[in-house]
Amino acid sequence: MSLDTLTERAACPDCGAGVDLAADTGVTEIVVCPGCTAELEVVAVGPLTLALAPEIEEDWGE
Amino acid sequence: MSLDTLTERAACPDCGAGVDLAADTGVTEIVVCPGCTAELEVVAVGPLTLALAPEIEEDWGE
Amino acid sequence: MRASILGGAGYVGGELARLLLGHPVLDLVQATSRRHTGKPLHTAHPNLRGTGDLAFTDPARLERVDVLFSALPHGEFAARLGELSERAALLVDLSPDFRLHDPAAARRHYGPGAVDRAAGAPAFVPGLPELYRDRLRTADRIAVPGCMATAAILALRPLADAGLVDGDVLVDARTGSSGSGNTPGPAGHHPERASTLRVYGPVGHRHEPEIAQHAGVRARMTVTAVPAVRGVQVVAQVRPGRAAGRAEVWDAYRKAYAGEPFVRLVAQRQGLHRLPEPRMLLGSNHCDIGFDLDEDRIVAVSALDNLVKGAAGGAVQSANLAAGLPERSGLTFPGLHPM
Amino acid sequence: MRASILGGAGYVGGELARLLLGHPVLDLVQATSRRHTGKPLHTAHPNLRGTGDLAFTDPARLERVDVLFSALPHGEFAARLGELSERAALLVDLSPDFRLHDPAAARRHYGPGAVDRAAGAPAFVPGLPELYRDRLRTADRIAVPGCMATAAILALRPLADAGLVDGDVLVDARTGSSGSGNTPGPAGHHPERASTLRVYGPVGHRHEPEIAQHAGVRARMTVTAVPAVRGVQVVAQVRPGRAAGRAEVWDAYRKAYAGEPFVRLVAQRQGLHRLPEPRMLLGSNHCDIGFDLDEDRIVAVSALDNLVKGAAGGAVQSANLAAGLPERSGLTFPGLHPM
Amino acid sequence: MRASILGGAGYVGGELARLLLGHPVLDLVQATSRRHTGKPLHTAHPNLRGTGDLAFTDPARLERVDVLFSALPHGEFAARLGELSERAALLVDLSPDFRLHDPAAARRHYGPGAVDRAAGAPAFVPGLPELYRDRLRTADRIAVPGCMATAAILALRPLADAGLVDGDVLVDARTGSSGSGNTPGPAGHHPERASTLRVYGPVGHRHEPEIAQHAGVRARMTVTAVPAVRGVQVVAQVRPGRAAGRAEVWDAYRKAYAGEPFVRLVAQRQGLHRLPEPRMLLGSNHCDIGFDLDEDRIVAVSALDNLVKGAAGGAVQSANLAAGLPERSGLTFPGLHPM
Amino acid sequence: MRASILGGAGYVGGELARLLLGHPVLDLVQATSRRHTGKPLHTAHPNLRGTGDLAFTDPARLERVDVLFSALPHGEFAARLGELSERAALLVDLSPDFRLHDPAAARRHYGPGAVDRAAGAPAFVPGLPELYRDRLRTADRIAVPGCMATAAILALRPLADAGLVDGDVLVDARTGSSGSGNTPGPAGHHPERASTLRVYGPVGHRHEPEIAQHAGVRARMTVTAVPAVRGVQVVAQVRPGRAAGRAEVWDAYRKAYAGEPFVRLVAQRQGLHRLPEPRMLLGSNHCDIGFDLDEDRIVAVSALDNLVKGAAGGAVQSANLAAGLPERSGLTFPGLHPM
Ligand SMILES: NC(=O)c1ccc[n+]([C@@H]2O[C@H](COP(=O)([O-])OP(=O)(O)OC[C@H]3O[C@@H](n4cnc5c(N)ncnc54)[C@H](OP(=O)(O)O)[C@@H]3O)[C@@H](O)[C@H]2O)c1
Ligand SMILES: NC(=O)c1ccc[n+]([C@@H]2O[C@H](COP(=O)([O-])OP(=O)(O)OC[C@H]3O[C@@H](n4cnc5c(N)ncnc54)[C@H](OP(=O)(O)O)[C@@H]3O)[C@@H](O)[C@H]2O)c1
Ligand SMILES: NC(=O)c1ccc[n+]([C@@H]2O[C@H](COP(=O)([O-])OP(=O)(O)OC[C@H]3O[C@@H](n4cnc5c(N)ncnc54)[C@H](OP(=O)(O)O)[C@@H]3O)[C@@H](O)[C@H]2O)c1
Ligand SMILES: NC(=O)c1ccc[n+]([C@@H]2O[C@H](COP(=O)([O-])OP(=O)(O)OC[C@H]3O[C@@H](n4cnc5c(N)ncnc54)[C@H](OP(=O)(O)O)[C@@H]3O)[C@@H](O)[C@H]2O)c1
Ligand SMILES: [Zn+2]
Ligand SMILES: [Zn+2]
Repeated sequence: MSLDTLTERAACPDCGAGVDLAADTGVTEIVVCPGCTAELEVVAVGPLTLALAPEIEEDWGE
Repeated sequence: MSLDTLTERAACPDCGAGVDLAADTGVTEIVVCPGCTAELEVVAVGPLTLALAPEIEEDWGE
Repeated sequence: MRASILGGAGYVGGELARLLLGHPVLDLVQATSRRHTGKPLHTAHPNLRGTGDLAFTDPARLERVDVLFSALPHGEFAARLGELSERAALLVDLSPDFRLHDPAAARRHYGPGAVDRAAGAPAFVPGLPELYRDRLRTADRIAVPGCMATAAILALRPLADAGLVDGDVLVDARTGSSGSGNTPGPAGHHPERASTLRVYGPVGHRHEPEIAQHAGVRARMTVTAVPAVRGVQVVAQVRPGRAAGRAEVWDAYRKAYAGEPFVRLVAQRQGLHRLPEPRMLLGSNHCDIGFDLDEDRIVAVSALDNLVKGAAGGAVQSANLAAGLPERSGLTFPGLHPM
Repeated sequence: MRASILGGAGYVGGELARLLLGHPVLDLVQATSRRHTGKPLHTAHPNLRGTGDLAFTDPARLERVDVLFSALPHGEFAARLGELSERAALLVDLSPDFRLHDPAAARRHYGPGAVDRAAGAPAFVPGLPELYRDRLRTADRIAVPGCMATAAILALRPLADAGLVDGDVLVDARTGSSGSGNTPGPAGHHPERASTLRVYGPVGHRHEPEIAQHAGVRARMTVTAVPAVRGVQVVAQVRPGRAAGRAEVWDAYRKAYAGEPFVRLVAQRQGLHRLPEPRMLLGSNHCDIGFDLDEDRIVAVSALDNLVKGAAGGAVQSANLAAGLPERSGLTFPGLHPM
Repeated sequence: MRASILGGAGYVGGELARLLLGHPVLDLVQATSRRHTGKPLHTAHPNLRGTGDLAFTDPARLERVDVLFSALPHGEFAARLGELSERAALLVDLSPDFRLHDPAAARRHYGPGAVDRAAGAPAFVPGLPELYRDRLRTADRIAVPGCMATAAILALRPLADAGLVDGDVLVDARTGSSGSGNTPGPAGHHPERASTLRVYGPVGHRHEPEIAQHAGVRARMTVTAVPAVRGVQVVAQVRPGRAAGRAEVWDAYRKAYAGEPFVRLVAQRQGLHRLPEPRMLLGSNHCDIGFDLDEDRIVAVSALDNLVKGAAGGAVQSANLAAGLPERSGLTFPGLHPM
Repeated sequence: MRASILGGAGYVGGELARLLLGHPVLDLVQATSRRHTGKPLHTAHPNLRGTGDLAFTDPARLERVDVLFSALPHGEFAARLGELSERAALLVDLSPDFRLHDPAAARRHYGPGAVDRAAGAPAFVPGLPELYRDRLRTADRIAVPGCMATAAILALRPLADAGLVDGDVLVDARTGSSGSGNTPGPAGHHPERASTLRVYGPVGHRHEPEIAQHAGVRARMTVTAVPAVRGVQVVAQVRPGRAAGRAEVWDAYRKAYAGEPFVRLVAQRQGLHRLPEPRMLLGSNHCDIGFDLDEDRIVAVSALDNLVKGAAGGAVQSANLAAGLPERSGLTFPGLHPM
């Protein structure tokens, strides 16, 4: 993302890092947190709110 | 071994490559064949004769 | 006596089949599979080739038997409980359905549907003969605890009974891939799983409430998938809360397990085999238990085969008791070494 | 120079990414994935965490580059060939699509759709620098041979050239699980695959015609899945048809591979490491080749990493040649020991 | 009946101990070890913890028994034969000492000292019930064939008997690390051995003359150490010399092995388990045998556990016959899956 | 610049050789071995075949160099320190000789001879750039910490600095077999080691004082040998002593390791690769660090290759700093996946 694009900042719900997003980002878009590389979903705009992206439920063990 | 040293050439008993040895090489010396990297023992001089170096007998499997 | 297996094509089902086909009294008459209906058992379990003519049955066609073992994914046994009760005098469930009594824990780990099952759980005797032998002798419904839970409970309960557990216990559990059953998926894909040390359950594992329920201690588990197919090992870090010597800990375990046919104490200070590990237990119904300690910490270690003592073997041992048979019937294989 | 990877989330794609991210001249600008579009490369390839900011691209959004590597399941590259030709000056395909010239063999192993591809195959230079270095220097389309085929061809071609192959050759190939790609399935499920010696291709393997095409010998293959993630080993049983001594076989190989940057001859008669095996080649672009013999039989052995010399490494080596770069560029990792 | 084990602390000795401790008729009364004299069996064999009070005996203190099993390194049994003959009515040797009848072959593979042993070999009945059942019923001296030899002989003999072997047979054998016994050394050091595919016997293996002697074919072996502890697999490449169909090969094997308690035919064309592999045979006395073929080649595959059917199990099976016991006594463990 | 390796035929020595042969500035001029004097490097390190003509040197014939790396068993470097100081401007020791400052701890873990070495230890800068980068830039003597200690220190120090460690820390360490070097023995014999989960250090491990010295926390270690050749994983159980959220722990680690070339933070809540594990780090100089937590417990996990970041890589990274070279020189290999 180029620095002169109009951006808005939201906090990563996992690691607290600031995530910069284009001001026209829409709900359901997926972004990757630069702090922890979590996949985040935009769940609301005005103000921008992020949540951990839902994952296809796999049994990851046991 | 520098090229201007006086050398004698013997054949590797395994791969047939020529092995160059200093003319003063003595019996029981160990050299490595440049062709196959076998460890060779000088078993005779005049003419130079090489044999596969004896190995501590290990059970290499089974 | 006639016995059947519901979920006979799974990994636990296959181990039940192996044990029942070698059992001196219980006769395996049916093993169900939807995928393999009509095909011989060795289609799913190649080790059983040559053990007889049995073919898989449609799960809808269960005949009446003396003992029915159920090895279905969680929720399925509970959903069919009414019907299954008609099919057998003794029901032995290996799923988590009727293990937990605490509805909050059940909901947390298995979802809202598990709350009702928690209400039904007290009707099931836990399939853990070391703790509930007397109740098992008269049981008609048995729920076998989880594999890691079994290993942890057997290691911790004697310490708790001896007053040697102060506060939470940290339970480090290591598990092979067969613990996840036979459905392929990304986590079990060989190139990803073969050399893994995947800490897939760093906090909050669902066997924690089972340990609390049976050992009376609060276990904080961390679970790691290790490069093995079978086997569970538990390393429990216990603070005794007071000075405790080796002899006292030995006493606690000996008192708990004197005469137990399937618990062995392994706490040597010499040689290669000082503490329990699963590899020489594969196929065997033993749970090995040992420990070491320093001035204010007991490190308790236990190991078992998740498919045997942690599932099918524990189920057969429990069923033997309920059926009035010698407890070791069908369970005498000692394990292999080297392995 | 700009390079891209089609099929960047697969096992071959990941290895291409590793090599290109470390390449002194080729710059990785895109790697495609449908499943992971928009996510960082390390989502699929955890070793690449920290190597940069690249995220996977939708395969429909390929930009124009100098070199396009394609690592798709068979049939997919051919289906998109027209379009892809516009995307890059140099196309390097790692699938079987344009390997086989013989339409009958292509049909037999890859179905009727492969017949047309066989017709197009001569436009692709085989990505095997040891045999086709000069043609590769001017290539604009390259088709990299299969991993087992590469190992067998490099072991057999010098013997054939020296007149030391009489009749059919028996090729016993052993392969790790990464050779089957990253899609989970029953054959690759860890509990089934971990300790296997599965002879899954006793006769009629599809790499046979590749070996015939490049080594000029009729190979009769038997393929076994062995307990490994990476690595291929080939043991070829050759009848020389006449008395042949060690020195003569050494000469044949030395003549063929003098100066080759990625072929090493390993035929020792002492020590632990007498003949090639894959474990010390993992990650390296070497193919090790060796042999032993008795009075009327040569046993030739070769080994490589299926994802490197048998795929991504062979592709980069070939692309280096086509792009006029030093052949070893990006390929200097020597492998690890112990492993 | 009373039985003893000479070399009871080795890997074969441990497996004999496991089988005899579970045997319904043979009672293990002594197992010798020089290193562990006086210590319990589980010092060397941790799986046997809890099976009783037996401790290792000094090999000089053998009591008289009905059956003596000897599992010593080669040469040692022969050296003590006179003395040992006094110790037991039935001697069962698991070493190579009295296997080979051909003095030239014996010398070539075991040194000059083996020539005399070859002269004594005919007094020993080969411990291979599938071929020598009748002779075993009256035997007082038994020599059990080698593990790879057993696997190869059982795969090849029926083909030879059916006239389906033309010329030499190529025998590719794969073996786990327990085949080398329990003495540490560089070849068996874990970092070197763990991931190996070491072709340590490319030509001239010492099991070749055993195969010739019992199967009547000239076997040309290549042996590879594979990443496994237990298990042997043999892949034999046979030219039938004439057109042969699947049915004819099936017939040859069925005729040979109908009713055999420990040979199973595994030659499926569907599913994951088409041909024999060792992992589901570990601990079991089975030898699985299967094949596939094309127009002029039969690929025969067999598998067994080197320590059971390839050693201790074959010995007990043979001793059962010689002692007039049911052949399967003590040998009913079917193996595990998954593994 | 000229560099040498003392103990060049060991596992750490071999890894040093690999790194130096690929280093852009440091030239490997000698590697010593008593067993292999005069033989090419690949006799001990088969991966290095083809990397040049270097042969092992007698350790008595060390030439003067710029940097001398010493990888001898403990005690040996200290015994030769006077002489070695004449041989090189920069000495980098990988043994435990000059790691511990506390004489009591040194005596407890390495015997009475270690007390004097503890007195000399402050003259050595710890080879841990993440903590001592500035001191390393001017160092002439470097002592590289132990492999498990490195993994634990890097995981714990940031938590300690952030005031998130209350009381003792339980450190569960898992290690591959290469950590014990290349001398064969019973514990490393493949049949015993291959499938082990041997808790060989339940209490009192000698890396505990190293952790205390560098991380400022009291670590209580339990060490398990796991089925792997390379790799160390540490799972540390920390009580923060107060409420701590994910973001706070993230901050602690990010603050500590921002810009670190070889530390990666891996603490995902999705996908297969959530926490560090060694397999994708083999050959790489990374230490991956991650964590999860619940209300009153932080589970910190770290992983590295014991022979690279835990030994040879850490040594080269430190030497790069001391020699004024770019810190990543010779250390760019990223690791492999799948593995
Ligand atoms: N694996 C262990 O170590 C272990 C240990 C202790 C307890 N357990 C518990 O034991 C149970 C079985 O585990 P597992 O590992 O054997 O699993 P598994 O290998 O996945 O086998 C479960 C079998 O149940 C059958 N099945 C699934 N859904 C069914 C349905 N709705 N109706 C009828 N049959 C159905 C399937 O066979 P078809 O599709 O062919 O019908 C499947 O093979 C689980 O509840 C598990 O939690 C497992
Ligand atoms: N594995 C080896 O050892 C090896 C060696 C030599 C040659 N090869 C050849 O290399 C090719 C790739 O093998 P692999 O082992 O890397 O397979 P893989 O792991 O299955 O990866 C293939 C990748 O291609 C993508 N893909 C699949 N279908 C696609 C489509 N229709 N359009 C676009 N992308 C598609 C998939 O990613 P998304 O689903 O995320 O898009 C997938 O990850 C095959 O042709 C194989 O024969 C493999
Ligand atoms: N391993 C296999 O798969 C296999 C298969 C078929 C046949 N075999 C044959 O079976 C025999 C035993 O093999 P193994 O693998 O069990 O070997 P092993 O593990 O090395 O055991 C041999 C045992 O014999 C004892 N021993 C050695 N020399 C002796 C002597 N001079 N006098 C008395 N005892 C002695 C040793 O115990 P102490 O030092 O404690 O006395 C040792 O533990 C060999 O002849 C082998 O060829 C092995
Ligand atoms: N392995 C690891 O993961 C690791 C990690 C961190 C630190 N370390 C430390 O690094 C050092 C080396 O470990 P390693 O695993 O590489 O051990 P190793 O494989 O046993 O190698 C040590 C080498 O030193 C040589 N050597 C032994 N004694 C000697 C002497 N008196 N004089 C000269 N050379 C001698 C031996 O070679 P020759 O017999 O051929 O001379 C041997 O190969 C140890 O201090 C260890 O604690 C190891
Ligand atoms: Zn974040
Ligand atoms: Zn040579």
